[in-house]
Amino acid sequence: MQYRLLYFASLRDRTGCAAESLVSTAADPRALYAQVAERHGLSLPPERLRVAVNGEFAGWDRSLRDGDEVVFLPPVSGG
Amino acid sequence: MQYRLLYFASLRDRTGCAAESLVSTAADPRALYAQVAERHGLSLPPERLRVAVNGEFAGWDRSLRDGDEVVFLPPVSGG
Amino acid sequence: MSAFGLSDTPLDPAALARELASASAGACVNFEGWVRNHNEGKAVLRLGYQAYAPLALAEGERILTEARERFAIEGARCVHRTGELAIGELAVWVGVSAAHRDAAFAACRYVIDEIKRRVPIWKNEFYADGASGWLHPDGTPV
Amino acid sequence: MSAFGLSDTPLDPAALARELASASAGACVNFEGWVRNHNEGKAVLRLGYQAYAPLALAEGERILTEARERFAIEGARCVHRTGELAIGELAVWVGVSAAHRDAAFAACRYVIDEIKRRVPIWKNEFYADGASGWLHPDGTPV
Repeated sequence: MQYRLLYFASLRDRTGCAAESLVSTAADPRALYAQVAERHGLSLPPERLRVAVNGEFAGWDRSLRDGDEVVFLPPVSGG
Repeated sequence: MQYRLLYFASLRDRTGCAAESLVSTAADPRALYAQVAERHGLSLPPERLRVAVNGEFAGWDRSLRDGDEVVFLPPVSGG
Repeated sequence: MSAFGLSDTPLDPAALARELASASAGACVNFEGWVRNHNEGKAVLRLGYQAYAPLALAEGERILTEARERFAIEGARCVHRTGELAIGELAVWVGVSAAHRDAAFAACRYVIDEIKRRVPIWKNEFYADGASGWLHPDGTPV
Repeated sequence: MSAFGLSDTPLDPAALARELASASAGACVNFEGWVRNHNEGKAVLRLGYQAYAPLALAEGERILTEARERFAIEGARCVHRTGELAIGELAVWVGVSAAHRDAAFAACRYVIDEIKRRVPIWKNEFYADGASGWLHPDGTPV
Protein backbone atom coordinates (compact mmCIF):
# COMPACT_ATOMS: atom_id res chain seq x y z
CA MET A 1 0.00 0.00 0.00
CA GLN A 2 1.03 3.58 -0.47
CA TYR A 3 1.02 6.04 2.43
CA ARG A 4 1.57 9.75 2.65
CA LEU A 5 3.75 10.67 5.64
CA LEU A 6 4.21 14.15 7.09
CA TYR A 7 7.08 15.08 9.39
CA PHE A 8 7.30 17.85 11.98
CA ALA A 9 9.87 19.33 14.33
CA SER A 10 12.80 17.03 15.11
CA LEU A 11 11.44 14.30 12.82
CA ARG A 12 11.41 16.77 9.92
CA ASP A 13 14.99 17.76 10.70
CA ARG A 14 16.10 14.13 10.91
CA THR A 15 14.29 12.87 7.80
CA GLY A 16 15.17 16.03 5.90
CA CYS A 17 11.67 16.29 4.45
CA ALA A 18 8.26 17.66 5.38
CA ALA A 19 6.38 14.94 3.51
CA GLU A 20 7.02 11.76 1.58
CA SER A 21 5.08 9.00 -0.14
CA LEU A 22 6.02 5.50 0.89
CA VAL A 23 5.05 2.10 -0.49
CA SER A 24 4.92 -0.33 2.41
CA THR A 25 3.46 -3.63 3.51
CA ALA A 26 2.94 -2.25 7.05
CA ALA A 27 -0.70 -2.67 8.06
CA ASP A 28 -0.72 -0.39 11.09
CA PRO A 29 1.17 2.68 12.37
CA ARG A 30 3.32 0.55 14.69
CA ALA A 31 4.78 -1.48 11.82
CA LEU A 32 5.02 1.59 9.62
CA TYR A 33 6.96 3.56 12.23
CA ALA A 34 9.42 0.68 12.67
CA GLN A 35 10.17 0.81 8.94
CA VAL A 36 10.37 4.60 8.83
CA ALA A 37 12.59 4.77 11.92
CA GLU A 38 15.03 2.32 10.39
CA ARG A 39 14.96 4.01 6.98
CA HIS A 40 15.69 7.49 8.41
CA GLY A 41 17.64 6.53 11.55
CA LEU A 42 15.04 8.00 13.92
CA SER A 43 15.87 7.62 17.59
CA LEU A 44 12.58 8.65 19.22
CA PRO A 45 10.88 5.51 20.57
CA PRO A 46 7.16 5.11 19.75
CA GLU A 47 6.29 5.62 23.43
CA ARG A 48 7.24 9.29 23.03
CA LEU A 49 5.18 9.78 19.89
CA ARG A 50 1.49 10.01 19.07
CA VAL A 51 -0.06 8.96 15.78
CA ALA A 52 -2.49 10.78 13.53
CA VAL A 53 -4.21 9.24 10.52
CA ASN A 54 -5.99 11.46 8.01
CA GLY A 55 -5.91 14.45 10.35
CA GLU A 56 -7.20 12.75 13.51
CA PHE A 57 -5.44 11.10 16.43
CA ALA A 58 -5.29 7.32 16.04
CA GLY A 59 -4.03 4.27 17.89
CA TRP A 60 -0.84 2.39 17.04
CA ASP A 61 -2.95 -0.64 16.06
CA ARG A 62 -5.29 1.22 13.73
CA SER A 63 -5.71 -0.64 10.41
CA LEU A 64 -4.24 1.46 7.61
CA ARG A 65 -5.74 1.75 4.14
CA ASP A 66 -4.13 2.58 0.86
CA GLY A 67 -3.66 6.34 0.51
CA ASP A 68 -3.86 7.14 4.23
CA GLU A 69 -2.00 10.22 5.51
CA VAL A 70 0.01 9.12 8.53
CA VAL A 71 1.82 11.46 10.92
CA PHE A 72 4.06 10.52 13.83
CA LEU A 73 3.84 13.41 16.28
CA PRO A 74 6.77 14.28 18.55
CA PRO A 75 5.86 15.58 22.02
CA VAL A 76 4.19 18.94 21.44
CA SER A 77 5.57 22.22 22.76
CA GLY A 78 3.21 25.00 21.77
CA GLY A 79 2.27 27.90 23.97
CA MET B 1 -12.47 69.64 68.60
CA GLN B 2 -13.27 70.17 64.97
CA TYR B 3 -13.26 67.25 62.53
CA ARG B 4 -13.61 67.02 58.78
CA LEU B 5 -15.89 64.15 57.75
CA LEU B 6 -16.23 62.70 54.25
CA TYR B 7 -19.15 60.53 53.16
CA PHE B 8 -19.30 57.95 50.40
CA ALA B 9 -21.91 55.73 48.78
CA SER B 10 -25.01 55.10 50.90
CA LEU B 11 -23.70 57.34 53.70
CA ARG B 12 -23.38 60.21 51.23
CA ASP B 13 -26.93 59.61 50.02
CA ARG B 14 -28.25 59.47 53.59
CA THR B 15 -26.38 62.48 54.95
CA GLY B 16 -26.98 64.41 51.74
CA CYS B 17 -23.41 65.71 51.68
CA ALA B 18 -19.98 64.60 50.50
CA ALA B 19 -18.15 66.38 53.31
CA GLU B 20 -18.89 68.35 56.45
CA SER B 21 -17.02 69.98 59.31
CA LEU B 22 -18.21 69.01 62.75
CA VAL B 23 -17.37 70.39 66.19
CA SER B 24 -17.52 67.49 68.62
CA THR B 25 -16.30 66.35 72.03
CA ALA B 26 -15.89 62.79 70.70
CA ALA B 27 -12.34 61.58 71.33
CA ASP B 28 -12.34 58.53 69.05
CA PRO B 29 -14.10 57.34 65.88
CA ARG B 30 -16.47 55.13 67.90
CA ALA B 31 -17.90 58.07 69.83
CA LEU B 32 -17.87 60.27 66.75
CA TYR B 33 -19.84 57.75 64.69
CA ALA B 34 -22.46 57.45 67.42
CA GLN B 35 -23.01 61.21 67.25
CA VAL B 36 -23.00 61.32 63.44
CA ALA B 37 -25.35 58.34 63.15
CA GLU B 38 -27.85 60.00 65.46
CA ARG B 39 -27.52 63.38 63.76
CA HIS B 40 -28.12 61.97 60.25
CA GLY B 41 -30.27 58.95 61.08
CA LEU B 42 -27.69 56.44 59.79
CA SER B 43 -28.72 52.82 60.13
CA LEU B 44 -25.46 51.02 59.29
CA PRO B 45 -24.02 49.61 62.53
CA PRO B 46 -20.29 50.24 63.15
CA GLU B 47 -19.58 46.52 62.71
CA ARG B 48 -20.30 46.94 59.00
CA LEU B 49 -18.05 49.98 58.61
CA ARG B 50 -14.32 50.62 58.57
CA VAL B 51 -12.67 53.83 59.70
CA ALA B 52 -10.03 55.95 58.00
CA VAL B 53 -8.26 58.88 59.64
CA ASN B 54 -6.25 61.28 57.51
CA GLY B 55 -6.27 58.94 54.55
CA GLU B 56 -5.22 55.73 56.32
CA PHE B 57 -7.21 52.92 57.88
CA ALA B 58 -7.55 53.33 61.65
CA GLY B 59 -9.10 51.55 64.63
CA TRP B 60 -12.33 52.59 66.31
CA ASP B 61 -10.35 53.47 69.46
CA ARG B 62 -7.81 55.68 67.73
CA SER B 63 -7.32 58.99 69.58
CA LEU B 64 -8.53 61.82 67.41
CA ARG B 65 -6.85 65.21 67.19
CA ASP B 66 -8.25 68.56 66.25
CA GLY B 67 -8.47 68.92 62.48
CA ASP B 68 -8.42 65.19 61.68
CA GLU B 69 -10.16 63.99 58.52
CA VAL B 70 -12.38 61.08 59.53
CA VAL B 71 -14.16 58.77 57.09
CA PHE B 72 -16.60 55.98 57.92
CA LEU B 73 -16.32 53.51 55.05
CA PRO B 74 -19.31 51.39 54.02
CA PRO B 75 -18.51 47.88 52.78
CA VAL B 76 -16.62 48.34 49.51
CA SER B 77 -17.88 47.06 46.18
CA GLY B 78 -15.31 47.92 43.53
CA GLY B 79 -14.30 45.64 40.69
CA MET C 1 5.13 55.40 37.96
CA SER C 2 2.33 54.24 40.21
CA ALA C 3 1.21 50.66 39.70
CA PHE C 4 -2.37 51.38 40.79
CA GLY C 5 -4.50 54.11 39.31
CA LEU C 6 -7.99 55.58 39.23
CA SER C 7 -9.41 57.01 36.02
CA ASP C 8 -12.59 58.97 35.32
CA THR C 9 -12.15 58.42 31.58
CA PRO C 10 -12.32 55.15 29.55
CA LEU C 11 -9.44 52.71 29.99
CA ASP C 12 -7.24 51.58 27.09
CA PRO C 13 -6.26 47.96 27.78
CA ALA C 14 -3.79 47.79 24.88
CA ALA C 15 -1.87 50.81 26.18
CA LEU C 16 -1.92 49.44 29.73
CA ALA C 17 -0.66 46.03 28.57
CA ARG C 18 2.22 47.62 26.64
CA GLU C 19 3.60 48.99 29.92
CA LEU C 20 4.09 45.39 31.10
CA ALA C 21 6.12 44.36 28.05
CA SER C 22 9.38 42.66 29.01
CA ALA C 23 11.91 40.53 27.15
CA SER C 24 12.23 38.17 30.12
CA ALA C 25 8.50 37.62 30.68
CA GLY C 26 6.90 34.60 29.02
CA ALA C 27 3.37 35.01 30.39
CA CYS C 28 0.94 37.86 30.84
CA VAL C 29 -2.50 37.46 32.42
CA ASN C 30 -5.07 40.25 32.23
CA PHE C 31 -8.34 40.54 34.09
CA GLU C 32 -11.02 42.89 32.81
CA GLY C 33 -14.15 43.67 34.80
CA TRP C 34 -16.95 44.74 32.49
CA VAL C 35 -20.24 46.42 33.36
CA ARG C 36 -22.79 43.61 33.16
CA ASN C 37 -26.42 44.17 32.18
CA HIS C 38 -27.76 42.11 35.08
CA ASN C 39 -27.04 41.39 38.75
CA GLU C 40 -28.86 39.18 41.21
CA GLY C 41 -31.66 38.75 38.70
CA LYS C 42 -32.20 42.47 38.11
CA ALA C 43 -31.68 44.28 34.79
CA VAL C 44 -28.91 46.88 35.16
CA LEU C 45 -28.87 50.00 32.95
CA ARG C 46 -25.56 51.56 34.04
CA LEU C 47 -23.18 51.84 36.98
CA GLY C 48 -21.62 54.62 38.99
CA TYR C 49 -18.39 54.22 40.93
CA GLN C 50 -17.29 56.44 43.82
CA ALA C 51 -13.80 56.20 45.30
CA TYR C 52 -12.15 57.67 48.39
CA ALA C 53 -9.20 58.51 46.20
CA PRO C 54 -6.24 59.04 48.57
CA LEU C 55 -6.91 55.82 50.48
CA ALA C 56 -7.89 53.87 47.36
CA LEU C 57 -4.59 54.80 45.71
CA ALA C 58 -2.58 53.87 48.81
CA GLU C 59 -4.38 50.57 49.35
CA GLY C 60 -4.27 49.64 45.65
CA GLU C 61 -0.52 50.30 45.63
CA ARG C 62 -0.11 48.11 48.73
CA ILE C 63 -1.96 45.24 47.04
CA LEU C 64 0.29 45.40 43.97
CA THR C 65 3.37 45.48 46.19
CA GLU C 66 2.06 42.41 48.05
CA ALA C 67 1.53 40.64 44.72
CA ARG C 68 5.14 41.30 43.73
CA GLU C 69 6.35 40.00 47.10
CA ARG C 70 4.18 36.86 47.16
CA PHE C 71 4.51 35.69 43.55
CA ALA C 72 7.43 35.34 41.12
CA ILE C 73 6.18 38.06 38.80
CA GLU C 74 7.83 40.87 36.87
CA GLY C 75 5.18 43.56 36.55
CA ALA C 76 1.72 44.20 37.96
CA ARG C 77 -0.68 47.05 37.21
CA CYS C 78 -4.28 47.87 37.97
CA VAL C 79 -6.52 50.77 37.01
CA HIS C 80 -10.09 51.24 38.25
CA ARG C 81 -12.70 53.49 36.69
CA THR C 82 -14.70 56.07 38.62
CA GLY C 83 -17.83 57.94 37.57
CA GLU C 84 -20.69 56.73 35.40
CA LEU C 85 -20.22 53.70 33.14
CA ALA C 86 -22.44 52.19 30.46
CA ILE C 87 -23.14 48.47 29.93
CA GLY C 88 -20.11 46.76 28.40
CA GLU C 89 -17.64 49.40 29.58
CA LEU C 90 -14.38 48.38 31.20
CA ALA C 91 -14.60 49.05 34.97
CA VAL C 92 -11.30 47.59 36.16
CA TRP C 93 -8.19 46.26 34.44
CA VAL C 94 -5.49 44.11 36.06
CA GLY C 95 -2.34 42.98 34.23
CA VAL C 96 0.48 40.78 35.50
CA SER C 97 3.59 39.62 33.64
CA ALA C 98 5.88 36.83 34.77
CA ALA C 99 8.46 34.37 33.49
CA HIS C 100 5.91 31.54 33.92
CA ARG C 101 2.12 31.33 33.79
CA ASP C 102 1.52 29.83 37.25
CA ALA C 103 2.69 32.99 38.96
CA ALA C 104 0.95 35.27 36.46
CA PHE C 105 -2.45 33.60 36.97
CA ALA C 106 -2.11 33.43 40.77
CA ALA C 107 -1.00 37.04 41.12
CA CYS C 108 -3.67 38.40 38.78
CA ARG C 109 -6.33 36.57 40.77
CA TYR C 110 -4.86 37.81 44.05
CA VAL C 111 -4.90 41.41 42.86
CA ILE C 112 -8.51 41.50 41.67
CA ASP C 113 -9.73 39.63 44.78
CA GLU C 114 -7.94 42.02 47.14
CA ILE C 115 -8.99 45.11 45.14
CA LYS C 116 -12.61 44.06 45.48
CA ARG C 117 -12.18 43.26 49.16
CA ARG C 118 -10.12 46.17 50.44
CA VAL C 119 -10.02 49.22 48.18
CA PRO C 120 -12.52 51.97 49.10
CA ILE C 121 -14.50 52.04 45.87
CA TRP C 122 -18.27 51.73 45.76
CA LYS C 123 -20.56 50.62 42.98
CA ASN C 124 -24.03 52.07 42.50
CA GLU C 125 -26.25 50.03 40.18
CA PHE C 126 -29.08 51.74 38.33
CA TYR C 127 -31.87 49.29 37.57
CA ALA C 128 -34.38 49.10 34.76
CA ASP C 129 -37.23 49.53 37.29
CA GLY C 130 -35.94 53.00 38.22
CA ALA C 131 -34.37 51.98 41.53
CA SER C 132 -30.68 52.18 42.31
CA GLY C 133 -28.55 50.68 45.01
CA TRP C 134 -25.11 50.76 46.54
CA LEU C 135 -23.97 47.18 46.76
CA HIS C 136 -22.34 45.22 49.48
CA PRO C 137 -20.24 42.37 48.10
CA ASP C 138 -22.59 39.87 49.75
CA GLY C 139 -25.49 41.33 47.79
CA THR C 140 -27.09 43.17 50.71
CA PRO C 141 -27.72 46.88 50.24
CA VAL C 142 -25.67 49.32 52.28
CA MET D 1 -16.53 31.58 13.28
CA SER D 2 -13.87 29.21 14.55
CA ALA D 3 -12.90 29.72 18.18
CA PHE D 4 -9.35 28.44 17.65
CA GLY D 5 -7.01 29.77 15.01
CA LEU D 6 -3.46 29.64 13.72
CA SER D 7 -1.78 32.75 12.36
CA ASP D 8 1.51 33.25 10.56
CA THR D 9 1.27 37.02 11.07
CA PRO D 10 1.38 39.05 14.32
CA LEU D 11 -1.64 38.80 16.62
CA ASP D 12 -3.74 41.83 17.60
CA PRO D 13 -4.96 41.23 21.18
CA ALA D 14 -7.27 44.26 21.17
CA ALA D 15 -9.09 43.03 18.06
CA LEU D 16 -9.30 39.50 19.49
CA ALA D 17 -10.69 40.78 22.79
CA ARG D 18 -13.36 42.82 21.02
CA GLU D 19 -14.84 39.61 19.62
CA LEU D 20 -15.57 38.49 23.20
CA ALA D 21 -17.50 41.65 24.09
CA SER D 22 -20.89 40.88 25.62
CA ALA D 23 -23.43 42.88 27.59
CA SER D 24 -24.03 39.95 29.94
CA ALA D 25 -20.35 39.22 30.72
CA GLY D 26 -18.84 40.81 33.82
CA ALA D 27 -15.39 39.27 33.61
CA CYS D 28 -12.83 38.66 30.89
CA VAL D 29 -9.51 36.91 31.49
CA ASN D 30 -6.79 36.92 28.85
CA PHE D 31 -3.61 34.89 28.76
CA GLU D 32 -0.75 36.00 26.54
CA GLY D 33 2.29 33.82 25.93
CA TRP D 34 5.29 35.98 24.99
CA VAL D 35 8.61 34.91 23.48
CA ARG D 36 11.03 35.00 26.42
CA ASN D 37 14.72 35.78 26.05
CA HIS D 38 15.79 32.80 28.19
CA ASN D 39 14.83 29.19 28.87
CA GLU D 40 16.39 26.64 31.19
CA GLY D 41 19.30 28.99 31.75
CA LYS D 42 20.05 29.52 28.06
CA ALA D 43 19.81 32.84 26.21
CA VAL D 44 17.19 32.62 23.47
CA LEU D 45 17.43 34.80 20.34
CA ARG D 46 14.14 33.88 18.62
CA LEU D 47 11.61 31.07 18.24
CA GLY D 48 10.10 29.13 15.39
CA TYR D 49 6.73 27.37 15.63
CA GLN D 50 5.58 24.54 13.36
CA ALA D 51 2.01 23.24 13.43
CA TYR D 52 0.26 20.26 11.89
CA ALA D 53 -2.51 22.61 10.89
CA PRO D 54 -5.57 20.40 10.22
CA LEU D 55 -5.17 18.48 13.47
CA ALA D 56 -4.11 21.56 15.47
CA LEU D 57 -7.27 23.38 14.37
CA ALA D 58 -9.50 20.41 15.21
CA GLU D 59 -7.88 19.79 18.59
CA GLY D 60 -7.84 23.49 19.52
CA GLU D 61 -11.54 23.70 18.67
CA ARG D 62 -12.24 20.65 20.84
CA ILE D 63 -10.44 22.27 23.79
CA LEU D 64 -12.50 25.45 23.50
CA THR D 65 -15.70 23.40 23.28
CA GLU D 66 -14.65 21.50 26.40
CA ALA D 67 -14.03 24.81 28.19
CA ARG D 68 -17.54 25.99 27.34
CA GLU D 69 -19.00 22.70 28.60
CA ARG D 70 -17.01 22.57 31.84
CA PHE D 71 -17.19 26.18 32.97
CA ALA D 72 -19.99 28.76 33.14
CA ILE D 73 -18.47 31.00 30.48
CA GLU D 74 -19.86 32.98 27.57
CA GLY D 75 -17.06 33.14 25.02
CA ALA D 76 -13.65 31.54 24.58
CA ARG D 77 -11.09 32.13 21.86
CA CYS D 78 -7.48 31.18 21.23
CA VAL D 79 -5.05 31.99 18.45
CA HIS D 80 -1.54 30.54 18.18
CA ARG D 81 1.27 31.93 16.04
CA THR D 82 3.30 29.87 13.60
CA GLY D 83 6.56 30.72 11.87
CA GLU D 84 9.47 32.74 13.22
CA LEU D 85 8.97 35.05 16.21
CA ALA D 86 11.26 37.62 17.82
CA ILE D 87 11.79 38.15 21.56
CA GLY D 88 8.77 39.86 23.11
CA GLU D 89 6.37 38.81 20.35
CA LEU D 90 2.99 37.36 21.20
CA ALA D 91 3.04 33.58 20.58
CA VAL D 92 -0.39 32.59 21.87
CA TRP D 93 -3.49 34.49 23.03
CA VAL D 94 -6.37 33.04 25.03
CA GLY D 95 -9.45 35.04 25.99
CA VAL D 96 -12.46 33.95 28.04
CA SER D 97 -15.52 35.99 29.01
CA ALA D 98 -18.02 35.00 31.69
CA ALA D 99 -20.65 36.45 33.99
CA HIS D 100 -18.29 35.90 36.96
CA ARG D 101 -14.52 35.84 37.38
CA ASP D 102 -14.18 32.36 38.93
CA ALA D 103 -15.27 30.68 35.72
CA ALA D 104 -13.27 33.07 33.53
CA PHE D 105 -10.01 32.40 35.39
CA ALA D 106 -10.56 28.62 35.56
CA ALA D 107 -11.50 28.30 31.89
CA CYS D 108 -8.63 30.48 30.68
CA ARG D 109 -6.17 28.37 32.66
CA TYR D 110 -7.77 25.16 31.35
CA VAL D 111 -7.48 26.31 27.76
CA ILE D 112 -3.80 27.30 27.83
CA ASP D 113 -2.86 24.14 29.78
CA GLU D 114 -4.64 21.86 27.32
CA ILE D 115 -3.34 23.78 24.29
CA LYS D 116 0.22 23.24 25.51
CA ARG D 117 -0.46 19.58 26.31
CA ARG D 118 -2.44 18.40 23.30
CA VAL D 119 -2.27 20.64 20.23
CA PRO D 120 0.31 19.56 17.60
CA ILE D 121 2.46 22.68 17.62
CA TRP D 122 6.22 22.57 18.13
CA LYS D 123 8.60 25.23 19.34
CA ASN D 124 12.16 25.52 18.07
CA GLU D 125 14.39 27.72 20.22
CA PHE D 126 17.41 29.40 18.65
CA TYR D 127 20.12 30.03 21.22
CA ALA D 128 22.78 32.70 21.54
CA ASP D 129 25.48 30.00 21.28
CA GLY D 130 24.32 29.12 17.73
CA ALA D 131 22.53 25.92 18.71
CA SER D 132 18.82 25.34 18.33
CA GLY D 133 16.45 22.74 19.67
CA TRP D 134 12.94 21.42 19.45
CA LEU D 135 11.62 21.30 22.96
CA HIS D 136 9.76 18.67 24.83
CA PRO D 137 7.61 20.19 27.58
CA ASP D 138 9.74 18.43 30.21
CA GLY D 139 12.83 20.19 28.85
CA THR D 140 14.34 17.16 27.13
CA PRO D 141 15.17 17.55 23.44
CA VAL D 142 13.13 15.62 20.93
